[in-house]
Amino acid sequence: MAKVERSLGEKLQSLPKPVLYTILILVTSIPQFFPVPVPNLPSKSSVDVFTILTTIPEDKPVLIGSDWTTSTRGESGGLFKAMIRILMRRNIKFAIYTTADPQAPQVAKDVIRVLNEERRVNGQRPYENWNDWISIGYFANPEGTANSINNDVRAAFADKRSPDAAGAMKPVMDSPVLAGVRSVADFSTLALVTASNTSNVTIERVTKVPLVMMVTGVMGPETQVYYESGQLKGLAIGLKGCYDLETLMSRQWPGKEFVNLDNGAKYYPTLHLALLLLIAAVVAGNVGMFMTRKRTVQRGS
Amino acid sequence: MDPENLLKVKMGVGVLATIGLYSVLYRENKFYRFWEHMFLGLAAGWAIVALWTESLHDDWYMKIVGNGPEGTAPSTPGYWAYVLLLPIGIMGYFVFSRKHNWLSRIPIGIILGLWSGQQVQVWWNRYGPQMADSIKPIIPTTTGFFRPGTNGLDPAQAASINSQVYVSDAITNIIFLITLLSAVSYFLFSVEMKNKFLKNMTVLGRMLLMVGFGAIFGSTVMMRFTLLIDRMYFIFIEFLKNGLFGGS
Amino acid sequence: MFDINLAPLLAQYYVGNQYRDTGWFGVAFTLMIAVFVLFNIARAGKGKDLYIRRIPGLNAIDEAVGRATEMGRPVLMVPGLSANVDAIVVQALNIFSYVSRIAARFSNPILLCCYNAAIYTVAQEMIRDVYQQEGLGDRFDPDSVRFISDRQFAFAAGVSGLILREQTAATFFLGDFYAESLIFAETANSIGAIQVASSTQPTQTPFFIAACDYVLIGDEFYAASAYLTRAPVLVGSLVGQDWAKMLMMSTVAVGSIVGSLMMGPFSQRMAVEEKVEGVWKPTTGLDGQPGPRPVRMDDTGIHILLTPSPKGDVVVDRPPDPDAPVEEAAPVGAGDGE
Amino acid sequence: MTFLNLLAQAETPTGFWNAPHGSGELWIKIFLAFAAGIALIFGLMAAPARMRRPIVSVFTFVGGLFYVLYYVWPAPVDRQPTEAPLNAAESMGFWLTDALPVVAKFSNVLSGFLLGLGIFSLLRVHGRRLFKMQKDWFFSLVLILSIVLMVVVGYWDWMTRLGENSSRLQDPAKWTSINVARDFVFDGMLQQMDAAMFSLIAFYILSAAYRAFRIRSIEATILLATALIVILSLMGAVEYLWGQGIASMAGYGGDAVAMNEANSFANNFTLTTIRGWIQSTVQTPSIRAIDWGIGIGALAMGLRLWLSLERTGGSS
Repeated sequence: MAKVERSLGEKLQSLPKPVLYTILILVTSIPQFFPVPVPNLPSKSSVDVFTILTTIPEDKPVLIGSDWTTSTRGESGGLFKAMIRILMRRNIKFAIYTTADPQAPQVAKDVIRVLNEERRVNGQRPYENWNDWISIGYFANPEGTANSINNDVRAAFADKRSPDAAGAMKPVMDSPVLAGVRSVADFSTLALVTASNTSNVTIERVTKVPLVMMVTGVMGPETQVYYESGQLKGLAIGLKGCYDLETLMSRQWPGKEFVNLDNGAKYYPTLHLALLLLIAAVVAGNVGMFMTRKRTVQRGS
Repeated sequence: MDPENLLKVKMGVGVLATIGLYSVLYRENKFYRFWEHMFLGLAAGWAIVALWTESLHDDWYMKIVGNGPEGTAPSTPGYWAYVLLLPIGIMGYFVFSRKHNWLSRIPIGIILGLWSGQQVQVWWNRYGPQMADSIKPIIPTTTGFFRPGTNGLDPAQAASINSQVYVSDAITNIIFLITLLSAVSYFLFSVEMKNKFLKNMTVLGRMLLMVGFGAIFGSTVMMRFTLLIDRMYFIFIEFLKNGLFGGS
Repeated sequence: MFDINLAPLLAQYYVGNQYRDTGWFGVAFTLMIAVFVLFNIARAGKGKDLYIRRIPGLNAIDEAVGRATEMGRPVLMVPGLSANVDAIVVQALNIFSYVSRIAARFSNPILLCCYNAAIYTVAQEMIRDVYQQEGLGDRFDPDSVRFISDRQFAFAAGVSGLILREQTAATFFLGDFYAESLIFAETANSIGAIQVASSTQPTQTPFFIAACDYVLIGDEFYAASAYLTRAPVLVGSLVGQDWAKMLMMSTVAVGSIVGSLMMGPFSQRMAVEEKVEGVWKPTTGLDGQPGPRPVRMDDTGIHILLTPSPKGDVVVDRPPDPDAPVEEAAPVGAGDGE
Repeated sequence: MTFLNLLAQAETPTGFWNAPHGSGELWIKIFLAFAAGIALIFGLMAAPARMRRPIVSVFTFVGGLFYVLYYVWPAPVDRQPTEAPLNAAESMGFWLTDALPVVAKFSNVLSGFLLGLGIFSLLRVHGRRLFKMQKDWFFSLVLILSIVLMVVVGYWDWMTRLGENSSRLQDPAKWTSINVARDFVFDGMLQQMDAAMFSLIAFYILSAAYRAFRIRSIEATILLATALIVILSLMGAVEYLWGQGIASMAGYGGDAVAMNEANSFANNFTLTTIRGWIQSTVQTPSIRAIDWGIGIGALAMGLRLWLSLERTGGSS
C-alpha cells in the first residue's frame, strides 16, 4: 500500500498501540531493579485507619474481612500486610472471614505464615493460629452473611470449624480469639480488605460495629462516599493508602527489628513513571490534534 | 522433583501463561487461543469442584445429614427439608424441553423473589445515611471567609472554630448540593424540561457528572498500573532475578 | 427542636427494633416509594399517556444491528457479571430481547455470553421466546446463547477471544460490569465494532465513556426497556421512580435550608438540649462544661428523622424457652484437643 | 421452634423438622421429601397452560415475602438465646430472625444446582467442534482436558483434606503429590492467569486514554482536567514538590510542614487539599446521584419482579 507522508501532528495523534504497549512494559519493569525512596504526605482517610488500628483496645479482638486473592495482591496484599503487622505488634487477636472468593482464606493464611517467619527472624513471638488469630473461612453468600453477622454473629459462625492448637477440629467459636464474643459489637472494629464490592454489601448490612476499610484504587471513589458520610471510620485506598500506612508505621516503629516498608515502597516509585507515561501520551495526543487543526486553518485562510 | 525446582517450574508456567495472554495485545493468535481455552477449562473445572466443596457440601448436604460429634461440638441433627431444594433446582433443566421449558422459571423465580425482597430490606440502610449526610449548612454562621487552621490552639478555641460555618464552607456545601440536585435531576426521565432553568440544570448535571467520572478515572488508573507493576515484579524480579538467576 | 418519636405512642418494648426511636421513618420512606411506583403503574395501566425523555444511546440500537446485518457479522451481547440472576440481569435481557428481535427479523447471527449458569438459563429461555414470537423458532440456535465462565477474568479472556475471532460488528455490554469493562470495550473498539454500553457500577462508566460509542449513564439503563417498549407497567414505574427521586431531592433541599436557618444566619444559635440514645439531655458547651453549645446539623428535626438513635439499655424479660438449647459457657483457652 | 435452630453449641432437640445424624429415620424423611419433590415436578408438568404464570408468580412472591416481612415485622428487642417469645407477634419475629441465616443460603444453593446447564452449554459447543474436527478443534480439546484435569485434581485434593487432615495439610511440608498437583494447577496456573488478565487492563487504559482524552468538547475537557489533577495528586513526589512550592510562595522557605503548623491560608492549595475538595464536593455527590437513581431503579424493578407485574421474557 502506498505510504502517504504524514505530518508530525498526525503521527502524534495516531501512535500505533504496540509502540505504546511496549513503552509501558519497559516503564513498569526496568525501574523495579533500581528502587528509590519517594517522599509522601499521608492522606487524611489513611491516617484515620492508622490511628484506629493503633488506638483500639488490646483486649478486644478485631474482625477482619479478607476479600482479595492473588490477582490483586499488588494493592490489597500490601494493605493487608500493613494491617496485620500493626495488629501483631500490638498483640491484638484477630479473626479472618471472607465472602468474596473461596481462595481468599488460603491467601490470607499464606501472608500470615510469611509475616510470622519475618517475626521469628526479628526475634518476636510468632502469632499462633487458634490462640492469637483464627481463620473462620469462606461464606458463599455475601449479603446473607453480612446480615447474619450483624444479626447474630454466633449463629453466623456456628457451623464453621478450625483446627485448634493441638490440631483437633473445633467450632471456631471455641477459640480463645472469639471467647466472650456474644455479638458483633464485641469486636473492637470490623476491618475489611476488599478488591470487590463486598464493601457496599458490608456497609449496607453491618451497623453494630465500627467499620474500617482498605480498598483497591477502583473501589476508592465509590467507598469514599461512605467515608465522607461517616459510615466508615477510616479508609485506605490503593497503593497510595498502602504507602501511607507504611510511611506512618515507619514513623511509629523506627526500630531495625520492624519491617515497615513493603509493597508500597516497592511499587510506588514505578507507579510514578507509569502515570507520567499516561500523562505524556494524553498530552502528545492533544498537541498533535492542535497542530493538525492549525494547519487546516492555515490552508483555509 | 525437589521443591526448589518445582517452585521455579510453577513460576515459569505462570510467566508463560502471562505472556500468552498478553500476546493478544498484538493480535489474536494461536498462542493466546491456547491459554484462553486452558483458562476457560480450568475455570469451569474449578467451578464444578468449588460448587460442591465450597458451597453445596456445607450449606446444603451437611445441613441435610447433620454432623457427628466433633471436638466440643455435640452432633447436630439433619434437617431433611433442605432436600426439597434439589427438585426445585432440577426444574431448571427443563429449559431445553419444548413443552415444559416454563418449569425452568420456577427456580429462577424464587431466586429473583429472594433478591427483590432483599432490595426492599437494604434500601434504607444504604440510602438513608446518604440523605442524612447530604443535608449540609448552606448559610454561614460567621462573616469569616476561610476556616483558619487549628494547629496548636487549645481545645476550646479549636472547638469553637470547628463549630462555625465559614463563608467558604457554605459555598462548598452549596456547590455540593447543586451537584447532587442537578445530577439527580439529569436522571429524571418523565419530566419534560420545557422550563429553561430545568434544562440548564440537567445540562449542568451532566457536566458535573463528568467531573466525578474524571476523578474516578484518575484514581482507578493507580490500581490498574499497580497490578501491572506487580505482574512485572513477578516476571522480572521474582522469577528471573531471584528465581532463575538465584537470589540477590 | 421537636421530638419525632412514635415509640411512646406505641408500647415501648414491643414496637420492634427497627421502629424504635425514629427508626419507623426509614420503613415509612421505603414503603412510600413502593406506593409511588405501584400507584403510577396503576395510573399508566389506565391508558394514561406518560412522557419519557429521549435517551440517545438507545436510538443507536437499531443502527448498530442494521450495520451488523450489512456486514453479515454477529451481534454480541453481555448481560453483565452479576453473581446470580437479579433485576439487573433481567433488565439487560429485556433490552437484549429487543435487540435480538431486530436481529432475528434480519436473520442476523447473535451471540449472548453469560457469566453464570442461572443467567444462562434465563437467557436461553427469553431469547428462544423472542424467536418463537417472531415465528422463527427453527432459526434459533441454542448455541448462540452461551455460558462462558463464572470466573471474572476467564470470562473476560473468553469473551474478548470471541469478539476477535467472530469479528463482531456490534457489541452490547449492559448490566453489572467491573474491572473487565475496559477489556471488552477496548477489544471491541480495536476491531471497529459499534458499542452500546452501560454499567450499574458508577466506577466503570468513565471507561465505557472513553471506549464506547454510546453509553447509558446510571439508571438510564433502568429507563431503557420502558423507553423501548413503552409498556404501561414500565413507563408507570419510571414515573414513580422519578417521584421517588424528587422526594429524596426535596428531603435534602428542605433539610439543608431549614437546618441552616436553625444554625442561624451569620450568628450561631445555641442549643440547650440534644438527643442522645432516644432521650433529650442537656448539652455540654464547647468548653466541656454543662451549658449551651452551638446548634449542629444533627440537632435538626429532619436529621433526627433520618438517623435513629434508639435507647441502648432496653431490657425485656421473657419466660425461658422450654426447648431452647442450653448455652454452655464456651470453653476459654486452648481446648483440650482429644 | 426447633426448626432452624442452628446454634451448634448444645445438643439440639429433634422433632418433626429434623432427625438425629445418621439415623434411619432421617434417611426415610429425606427420601420421602425428595419423592414428594419429584411428585411436585410431575404435578406441575400436568398443570394447564393458563396456570403457569400464576404458579411461577406464587413461587416468586413467597421468595420475596420473607425479606419484606423480615424488614417490616417488629424485630424482637433485646432477645436472649434462651428466651421464649411473649406473644404470637413476637414468636413470628423470633422465627424470622432464626430463619434469616437459612434463607440467606437458598439462592446460592439453587443457582448452584443450575451449574450443570452451564457446563452442558460449554461441552456442547466444544464437544461438537471436537468431534466434527471443525476449525480450532484442538483448542476445544485443550478446554475439555483442562476441565477434566481440574475436576480430578480438585476433588481428589479435597478428599485428602477432609476431617483431621485439614489441619495437618495446612503446612505445605506435609503435602502429598496430589496436594502439590492441585497447588500447581490452581495457584500456579489459574490464579496466575487471573492476575495476568487483570493486569492487562493497564495497557487498555493507556490506549483508551490516549485515544479518547482529546480536548474536543467541554465535557471531554472537564473529564480530562479532573482526571489529571487526581493522577498528579496520587504521585507522592509531585504532591510533595507542589507542597514545597506553595510553601515557598507563601514564605515558609519551602517547608510544607511548617506552613501547615502555622495554619497558613496557603494550605488550601496543596494538591491533596484540592483533590480532597474535588472528591468530597463534586465527585461524592455526583456518584451519589447515580447511586440514588440506580438504587431506586433496583427497588422499583424488585417490586415489579416480586409482584410479577412485568412479563419477563421477550414479550413486547
